[in-house]
Amino acid sequence: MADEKVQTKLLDELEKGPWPSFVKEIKKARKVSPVCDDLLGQLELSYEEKVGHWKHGGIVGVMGYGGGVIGRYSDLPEKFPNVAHFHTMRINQPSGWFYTSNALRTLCDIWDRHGSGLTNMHGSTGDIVFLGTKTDELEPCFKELTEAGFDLGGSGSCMRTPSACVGKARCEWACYDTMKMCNDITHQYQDELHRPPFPYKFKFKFSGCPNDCVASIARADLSVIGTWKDDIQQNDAEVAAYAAKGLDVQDDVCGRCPTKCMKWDGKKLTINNRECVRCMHCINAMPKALAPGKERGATLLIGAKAPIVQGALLSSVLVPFVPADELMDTIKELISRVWDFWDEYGKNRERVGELIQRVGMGNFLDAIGLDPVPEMITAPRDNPYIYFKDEA
Amino acid sequence: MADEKVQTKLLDELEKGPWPSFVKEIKKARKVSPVCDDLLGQLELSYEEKVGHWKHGGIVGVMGYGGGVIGRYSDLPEKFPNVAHFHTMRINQPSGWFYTSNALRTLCDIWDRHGSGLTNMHGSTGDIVFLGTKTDELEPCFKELTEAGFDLGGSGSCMRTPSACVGKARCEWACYDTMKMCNDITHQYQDELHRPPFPYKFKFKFSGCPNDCVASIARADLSVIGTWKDDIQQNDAEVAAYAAKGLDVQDDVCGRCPTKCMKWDGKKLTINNRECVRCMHCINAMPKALAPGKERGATLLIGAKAPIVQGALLSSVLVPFVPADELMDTIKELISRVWDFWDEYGKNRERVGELIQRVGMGNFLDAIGLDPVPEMITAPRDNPYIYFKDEA
Amino acid sequence: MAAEPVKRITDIGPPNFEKFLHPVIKKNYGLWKYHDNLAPGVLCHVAESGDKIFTVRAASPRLLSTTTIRQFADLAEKYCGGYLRFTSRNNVEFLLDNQANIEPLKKELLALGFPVGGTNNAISNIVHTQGWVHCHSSATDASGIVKSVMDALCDRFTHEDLPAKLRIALACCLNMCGAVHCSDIAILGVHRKPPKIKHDILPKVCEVPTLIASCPTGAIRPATVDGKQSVEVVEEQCMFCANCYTVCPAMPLNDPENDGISIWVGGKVSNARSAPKFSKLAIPFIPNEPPRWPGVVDAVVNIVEVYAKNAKKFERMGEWIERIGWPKFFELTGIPFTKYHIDDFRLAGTTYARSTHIRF
Amino acid sequence: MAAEPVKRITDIGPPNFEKFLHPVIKKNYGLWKYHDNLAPGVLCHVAESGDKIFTVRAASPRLLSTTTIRQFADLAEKYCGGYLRFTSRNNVEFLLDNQANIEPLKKELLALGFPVGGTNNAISNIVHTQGWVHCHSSATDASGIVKSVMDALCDRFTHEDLPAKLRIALACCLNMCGAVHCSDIAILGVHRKPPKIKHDILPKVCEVPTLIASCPTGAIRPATVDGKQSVEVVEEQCMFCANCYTVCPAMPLNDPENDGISIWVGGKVSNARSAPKFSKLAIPFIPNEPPRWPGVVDAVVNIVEVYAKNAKKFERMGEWIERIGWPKFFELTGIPFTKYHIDDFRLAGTTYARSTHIRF
Ligand code: SRM
Ligand code: SRM
Ligand code: SRM
Ligand code: SRM
Ligand code: SF4
Ligand code: SF4
Ligand code: SF4
Ligand code: SF4
Ligand code: SF4
Ligand code: SF4
Ligand code: SF4
Ligand code: SF4
Repeated sequence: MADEKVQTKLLDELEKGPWPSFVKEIKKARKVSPVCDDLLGQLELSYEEKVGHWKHGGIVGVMGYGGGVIGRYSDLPEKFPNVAHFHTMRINQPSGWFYTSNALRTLCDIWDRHGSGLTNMHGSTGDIVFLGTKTDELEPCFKELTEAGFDLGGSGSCMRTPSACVGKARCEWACYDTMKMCNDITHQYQDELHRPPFPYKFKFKFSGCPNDCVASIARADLSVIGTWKDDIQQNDAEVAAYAAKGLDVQDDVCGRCPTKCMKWDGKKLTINNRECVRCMHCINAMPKALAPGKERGATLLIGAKAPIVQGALLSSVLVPFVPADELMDTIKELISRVWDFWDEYGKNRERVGELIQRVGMGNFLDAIGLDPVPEMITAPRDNPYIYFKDEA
Repeated sequence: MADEKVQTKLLDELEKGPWPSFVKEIKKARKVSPVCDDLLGQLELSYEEKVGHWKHGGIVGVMGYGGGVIGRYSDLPEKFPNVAHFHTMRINQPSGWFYTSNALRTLCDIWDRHGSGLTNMHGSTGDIVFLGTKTDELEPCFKELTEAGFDLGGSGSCMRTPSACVGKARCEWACYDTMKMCNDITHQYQDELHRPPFPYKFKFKFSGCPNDCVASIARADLSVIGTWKDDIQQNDAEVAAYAAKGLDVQDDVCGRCPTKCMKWDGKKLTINNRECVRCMHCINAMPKALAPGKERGATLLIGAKAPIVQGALLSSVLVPFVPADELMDTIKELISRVWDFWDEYGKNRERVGELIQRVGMGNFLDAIGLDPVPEMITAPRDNPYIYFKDEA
Repeated sequence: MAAEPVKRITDIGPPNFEKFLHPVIKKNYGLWKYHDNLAPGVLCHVAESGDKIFTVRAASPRLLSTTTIRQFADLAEKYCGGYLRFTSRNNVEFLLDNQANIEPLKKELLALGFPVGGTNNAISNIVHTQGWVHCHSSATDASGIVKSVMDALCDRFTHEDLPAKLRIALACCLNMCGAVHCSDIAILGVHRKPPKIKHDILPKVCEVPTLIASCPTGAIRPATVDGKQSVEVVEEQCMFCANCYTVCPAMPLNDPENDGISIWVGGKVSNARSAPKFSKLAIPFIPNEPPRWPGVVDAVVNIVEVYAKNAKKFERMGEWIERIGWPKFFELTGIPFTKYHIDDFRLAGTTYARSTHIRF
Repeated sequence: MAAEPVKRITDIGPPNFEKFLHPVIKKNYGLWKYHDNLAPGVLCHVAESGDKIFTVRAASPRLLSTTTIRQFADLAEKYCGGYLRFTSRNNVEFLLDNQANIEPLKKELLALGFPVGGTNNAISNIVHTQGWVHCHSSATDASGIVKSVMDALCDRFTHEDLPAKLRIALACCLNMCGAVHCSDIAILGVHRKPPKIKHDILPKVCEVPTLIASCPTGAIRPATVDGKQSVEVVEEQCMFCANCYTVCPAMPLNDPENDGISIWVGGKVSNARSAPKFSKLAIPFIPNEPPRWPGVVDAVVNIVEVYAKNAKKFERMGEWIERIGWPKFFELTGIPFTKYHIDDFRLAGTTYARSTHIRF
């Protein structure tokens, strides 16, 4: 039903208002591809019936890859034949989502030739999402993409497309080079990205400091979050300038420090750096006056995931501090041990965070050969159920 | 082996030092009863061998009661015949552990006639513990006790001996009459105390204020903790006097208030009572200057217990506030519903706190007919697994 | 055939980001000193060298046509030497070395319908998912709700006057593709009816043992229906998570009248001040009300406004609620507290109030 | 026979406390105004009426002979009109209306070997349990350890110069009869070997299904041994809780060389300042060393002294540790951190450090 004049009475309501409209976007793409009409038609129907009209996925992909494409089929193929197939392709974004206008045009041109003309910039894992194409367009589209220097991202039980905050490219607080690390790790593990080898998905996210602008602690199986070991860099004149401009240094900076390790006497700020937990608050509040220390690196945390099945997890501390220049080697070394253990002991559809909960952090550390340190926990056990071993 | 000259080389070490010695106590009781020699003998053996010598209990008691006596037998009856039986009797203490010298003497006389002459003043549930007698002394001892106005406490799957802090008898902070409440509840439920009717034990403890001097929140299935609803009573002159005497009102009082709802300008203390969580700290720090408000009552909390089996529990809020004069009726009404539900649904050896965890607080509240209020929780659920019911 | 695989390019990974960096960024990479917020949506980063890079951030519906992407490319060429990026919350950022270009660029963006803002203590873009546009699993739409909510909150995007950052996320089912579980406000699609089992296709399309194992509450049991091997669901044990549907297409939960939306509040990701937190249930259920979703919009706006009025400076939603206490949150927002708010899953006991710290 | 039950007195409950109250207490019941700490172990409560009641608190070994109780009665008669009480931590309190009697009473108490103290910021009596004196279940003794530890800490009982109250408790097995799970310092008897099953008596004395159900980790399985129905224990799954032994005498865990003591810290009961807290593992294992238990004594004294030196005023053990962080606690006390400290039971995940808040 490639009818240009598809009725979208309900969806039209979503063209109103100040926020940019996805309905307008779909309508704009009509001139690229007739599938947009059927998409609008089916979506309008969903809006009328209050129910989706997509079928449970099917396995489609490009040759030799086990992921990167999400198969999708309409449950009303007769009514909306152009979206009978409506697969998405996940294209691995460049680190930090930086582009030139040329690169974007190249992507647009490829997609106009092979797909709906609709995208997500970007998917929540970080990929460029090409939204909607047919099975037989996958391979030709992939060919053009790789020729233009782009490759697919992940889906299924593989390493998923890593992502990174803007980091050193435009942020004064980056404690290691997030974008390079993201790029290098992605290249390092191309096989794991494209050919699902694991019990389930595995995500990396790289944030340059504890502000965690890619939400890595909530959404990555391995969260790499920049931090520092020495003292906060402090410029007293600039502190005074903030105070002069009206910042309430006592209440809004010192008063909100989680460890209350700062003192402000009205003139001079004193930080007890041994008590500081590197939360970033004071630095965020006075970016001209304070900055992370010079001995920089990252904390490695493991195991975040969404709630299905046993409840959501945030990542937890695996290595409190790795100096920036040892980061790549340390991650490579550790991740191979983690993946080995997970491969061997992980159940089907068990994320690494769930595995750790199941076998216990202590056993997990034994298995990957890491010494326990108190930084890994908020408090020691409060139950007396200790599995004493003979060595004890 | 009633040898007066039993060798206690190791135990003798425990007669040294400034702290009162339990070994001296046992030796003092030798003149009361020969069992003390065998007790010393067996204990010395335990000290040599580093292992206890008591057998797993057996059911003994007084006629018509299902509890109040803990059966105990030596595993070396030939060697220590006088402690072949060595049962303890739990005698229900008077509220607040108040005695006259006469009452104590009466108890001592009875126990010297029927037992070892050894006691615990008191057991950790609160009972007077008569430590060590033979099966055939139980009934005569019980007879003398009841004639003297004393009765047994609890053991087994019954209501256990309730206990109370000193409360209004000697504490200015008591927000309800703990000792009377303890006494009245104990008398109210004599049957439940003496004839185990439940899936497991059930403990009441009564504290007059949030300082919780009987550890009720950690050790009682129903914890009744005094609190108040209106403003803290404040005497500004006395606050100033504390400051003058050197108390750092800013750091040590205001600075340690959990909600930071107090302001001290060097002269006047201002409390934002709507933010106050009745923690007692400021009152504890300045007892002459501050006191709980006048609208007094208690918070009811439910479910504390030791770790076996699923981990220790602290009691959790069941009713945020019950005015002091409604307390007895409210407890009676609620407890009958709680016990009914527990009787019906509790598994064998399942404390009420564990039952609530198993069925869910929401269902438990439904069952006992109490409306959910946000004071019952520290935060709403963070998992999306909601058992929607049709009424929703 | 034999030659094919050799020529085919695979496993090249993403293009190296370096070739997409603005020259000022390349030169000052890792050498930034501080930044300033020049206006809502406008940042200025200053390098040790004294160089400056200006950023103009504009809203994006995320679902973008190639037409619009080319418009962004045009603007980048006109004002930014062709350099631009997208953010982790799907906004588009134009990178300028010439401060004078900021205003003209902003003007063109606004004319094209792309508000500038989202920085500092604004409400930034809503991180969201596919909904009825692409996913089979959704209990609600995604883009339409986002559009409706952000229409109502657009001023909060173009102004930075909230007490702190406020992050909203949406996921259309419990799989939660997005940071929904750690957002200041999370909008989450939920089912309320157990799977309607398609006994006819089930044995063909699903492995029964895997299906049974998939249920976190053990609600699924083997059963023989019309002589065929299938399963049954113990309805009282089902909490509508749809994990069974994820592993087995014969277990759909969709239900037009019973699907809808729940609202969660107080989560955060950053380590600033307090540790990261999960979002907690505020409103268990709002019906699906396309096309403009008034129930959800009102609920979100109400929470935002109550927060804006009551929180102190630098207090994120969750930090504010922890300060005032959840009873007060329910009181101030007028949201009713129900038994659904009380956790009954695996860690439920850890949320029971185990102290007498109560405000009256 | 028929007459017997009528005459027999039962269910009379405890005597009413009122008849044991000092006249000054009776008169001012519920009318107290404030209190003063006159000296360690000496309290003065002042009533609205101006009346005063003085309290002298003395240490007790809890295990008391009737001889000693009669001595207390004598003293009470001599100085207190016969009125005395015991506290929730098993100290004895003499109640006086005549301030002049305080010193003579103290002198007599000291002469008899009962130190006066335990009030205010002192270490009060150790709440403890039966140990080898009366319980079959114990992994260690109780009274002997209490005596040894309090000998070493007696000055902390008779002085009030700690930052805050410090409560020590001891339980001789995991049943934890006492507030061990919520104490500033807890001394806990532990086993380290699985039950040694007495197959010969097991079928006679235990119900196998109940026994199997009693194990929290599911380590117990039915087994046939020498043709008889019995059970076996999967040793790797046993964490030595002894719950099986509680329900079945044929499952003893006692083992002279492998039983011993663990030390737990930072718990509290009161709601003052922070909410009540559980004690957390500090030292997984110290061997049983009768008669003077030097390992336990040293460990406890060390923790007390480090706390005394480092905590701020009004900071309980757990509040101090939370302020400085657990890594610092282990560093300052010199206690090694091991994998045993990391929880692996039901709520283990809630103790993993899920933020980057780290001190270096
Ligand atoms: C496209 C995307 C949503 C979006 O609109 O942005 C997406 C879409 C789907 N996700 Fe997701 N997930 C997407 C990011 C996420 C994230 C966020 C992230 O990666 O930062 C999460 C939460 C973090 C995490 O991994 O836990 C996420 C957690 C899930 C889950 C739950 C996994 C879990 O362990 O709890 C599932 C269910 C599953 O894997 O079976 C899932 C499954 C799915 C499936 C494949 C549906 C399914 O059941 O098979 C969805 C396909 C939708 C479609 O038709 O296009 N998706 N998914 C995101 C990927 C785009 C990209 O590559 O950039
Ligand atoms: C005597 C006493 C210890 C003491 O020296 O003070 C004691 C002694 C025993 N307790 Fe207890 N408990 C005593 C107070 C407690 C307390 C503290 C309290 O009541 O405030 C607790 C922790 C709070 C609680 O109830 O959870 C306590 C938690 C246990 C448990 C674990 C119960 C649980 O649900 O986790 C058991 C095991 C059981 O019930 O099977 C237990 C079992 C026992 C047994 C009966 C041993 C057994 O397995 O059968 C002990 C008998 C020892 C003996 O031979 O004399 N005892 N028990 C206390 C009772 C004296 C009294 O009546 O005043
Ligand atoms: C561009 C971006 C990174 C990127 O690689 O794309 C970014 C960039 C900056 N973030 Fe961010 N953050 C970005 C997503 C995030 C996220 C992730 C998210 O929202 O999903 C977080 C965690 C949010 C959370 O906690 O839920 C995040 C938490 C922060 C914080 C901590 C705020 C707090 O008080 O909790 C700061 C510090 C501040 O704002 O004071 C920060 C500060 C900054 C600074 C000021 C850093 C700098 O010096 O350049 C940047 C400008 C912020 C602004 O908007 O005013 N950024 N920032 C992301 C912009 C998203 C957007 O379009 O709005
Ligand atoms: C006599 C006794 C009640 C009784 O009915 O027996 C009692 C009596 C008083 N307590 Fe208590 N408490 C008594 C056990 C407790 C307990 C229970 C326990 O230790 O097992 C607690 C909870 C302990 C915990 O949190 O682990 C307790 C926590 C408090 C607190 C809160 C301390 C804190 O900062 O956490 C106060 C307030 C204070 O001391 O500032 C307090 C204050 C008081 C006051 C000052 C109340 C008053 O105005 O009379 C009494 C004199 C205290 C003193 O020792 O200086 N009482 N007090 C108990 C004496 C036990 C002993 O012999 O040492
Ligand atoms: S995570 Fe830190 S380093 Fe990265 S962009 Fe955000 S503030 Fe900058
Ligand atoms: S970074 Fe955070 S913890 Fe450290 S001094 Fe600043 S506000 Fe305090
Ligand atoms: S709990 Fe409160 S009322 Fe009772 S004795 Fe302790 S301080 Fe006094
Ligand atoms: S009682 Fe506690 S919460 Fe209330 S004002 Fe005093 S210190 Fe603050
Ligand atoms: S949240 Fe659920 S419905 Fe939405 S895209 Fe993810 S899997 Fe699909
Ligand atoms: S929806 Fe979830 S709880 Fe219900 S049957 Fe399916 S898997 Fe089980
Ligand atoms: S703690 Fe254990 S060993 Fe000690 S008295 Fe209680 S049950 Fe017996
Ligand atoms: S000691 Fe505990 S864990 Fe070990 S077998 Fe017995 S009940 Fe199970």
